[in-house]
Amino acid sequence: MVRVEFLGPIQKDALELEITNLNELAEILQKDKELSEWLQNSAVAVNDTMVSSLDVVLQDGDKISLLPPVCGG
Amino acid sequence: MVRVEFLGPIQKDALELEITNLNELAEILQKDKELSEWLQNSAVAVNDTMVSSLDVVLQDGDKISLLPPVCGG
Amino acid sequence: MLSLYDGALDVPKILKEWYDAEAQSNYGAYIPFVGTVRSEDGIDGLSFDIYEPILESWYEAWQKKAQERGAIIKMAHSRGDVMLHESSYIAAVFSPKRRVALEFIDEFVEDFKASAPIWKYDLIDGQRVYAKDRSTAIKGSGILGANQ
Amino acid sequence: MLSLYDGALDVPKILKEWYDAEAQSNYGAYIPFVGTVRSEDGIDGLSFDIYEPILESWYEAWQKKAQERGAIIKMAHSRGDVMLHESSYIAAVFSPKRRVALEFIDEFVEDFKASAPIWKYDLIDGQRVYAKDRSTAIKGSGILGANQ
Repeated sequence: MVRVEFLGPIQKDALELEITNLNELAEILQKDKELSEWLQNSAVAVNDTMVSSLDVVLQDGDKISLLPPVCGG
Repeated sequence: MVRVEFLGPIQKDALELEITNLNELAEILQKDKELSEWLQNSAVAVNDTMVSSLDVVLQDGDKISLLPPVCGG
Repeated sequence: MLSLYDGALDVPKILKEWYDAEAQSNYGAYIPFVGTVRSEDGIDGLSFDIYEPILESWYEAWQKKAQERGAIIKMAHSRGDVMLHESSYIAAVFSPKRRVALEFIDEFVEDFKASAPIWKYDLIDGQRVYAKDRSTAIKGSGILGANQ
Repeated sequence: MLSLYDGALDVPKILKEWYDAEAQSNYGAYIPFVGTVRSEDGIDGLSFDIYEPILESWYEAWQKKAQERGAIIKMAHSRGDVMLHESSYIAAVFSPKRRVALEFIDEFVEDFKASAPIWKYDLIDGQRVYAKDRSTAIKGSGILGANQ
């Protein structure tokens, strides 16, 4: 099981998914129309490390975070 | 009469001179061997305004300042 | 040193703490950058969400970069609501020499704006409205989107 | 606001005074640069001479430049002796936006170093030794020298 968290302004509860890679995650999330803009402008972290491609193998217990556009300060 | 002041590390008392322009001042100061290095690296102000050439007419009561290399902070 | 506070920052106190902490460290230059909530567009204030695990690793990477240039950094940021004319952000660099300090504070603050996982909301009529137009997509964003 | 002090600066106090003074002015960015005496080359401290009339006109010209960009500046400097790990210089900029503040503090501090009529001496064994090697001839220097 992999946990998916939506950070900041993305108003969506965390998901628990049986997936083994980020391509599967992309397929699942793209079915949610309310997420489509967030998917285009959000960065992705696996276990709190930013990733730059979908070529990431997921393990049971991994945490995936979606980080929408930021504005600190 | 014109007053000439030597600022900061130039160890020299002020002069009172009967001169009418900066060329005359340059001639006089260049005779002082101890000033030769200071003349090369000092900036000049007339009545506290920096000047960039010797083409300045002096009036009675003017104040000329020599400003050697600076290092504030 | 990365410090997060609930609500507005006590700027004079933090600037003093950092200055005193490094008083004997032989740094010649100390440059804090202080960010304060401006009155504009009718807002009552701002509010911030922070994702701390990634903020910490982002900060540690900058700490290491500072170290490589003989400098150190410090940072403070607010969580939650910060009202008009209150301050929400301080970043600082200490370095032996001024050029490193002047260049580093600029790079550090700009990358903070572009990358630190903090989300800003306008406080308007008691509502928290995501400051979408002033926000920046983190580098590498969009990999989960369609048409990749 | 240009303030000259005999001896070392009380940095936390000055940073607080400036912050408090502009607390309601709606500036989004406040960047002070603090210069502190470093222990190097066996000095006991530094000492400063200031020629105030020209420092003031130099400062006023920068104040005007700041104003043209919607910003304001403040500066404090020591006269006389400042010992190791004490501070002798603070320059600060307040501006609505961060880019102006980050660029302006750099230009302001660099021109200060190159142009402000202040002379620095190392304090070594009770002597005041002009810091010639670290000093910069003001632009336009040399017009009174031979071979013009």
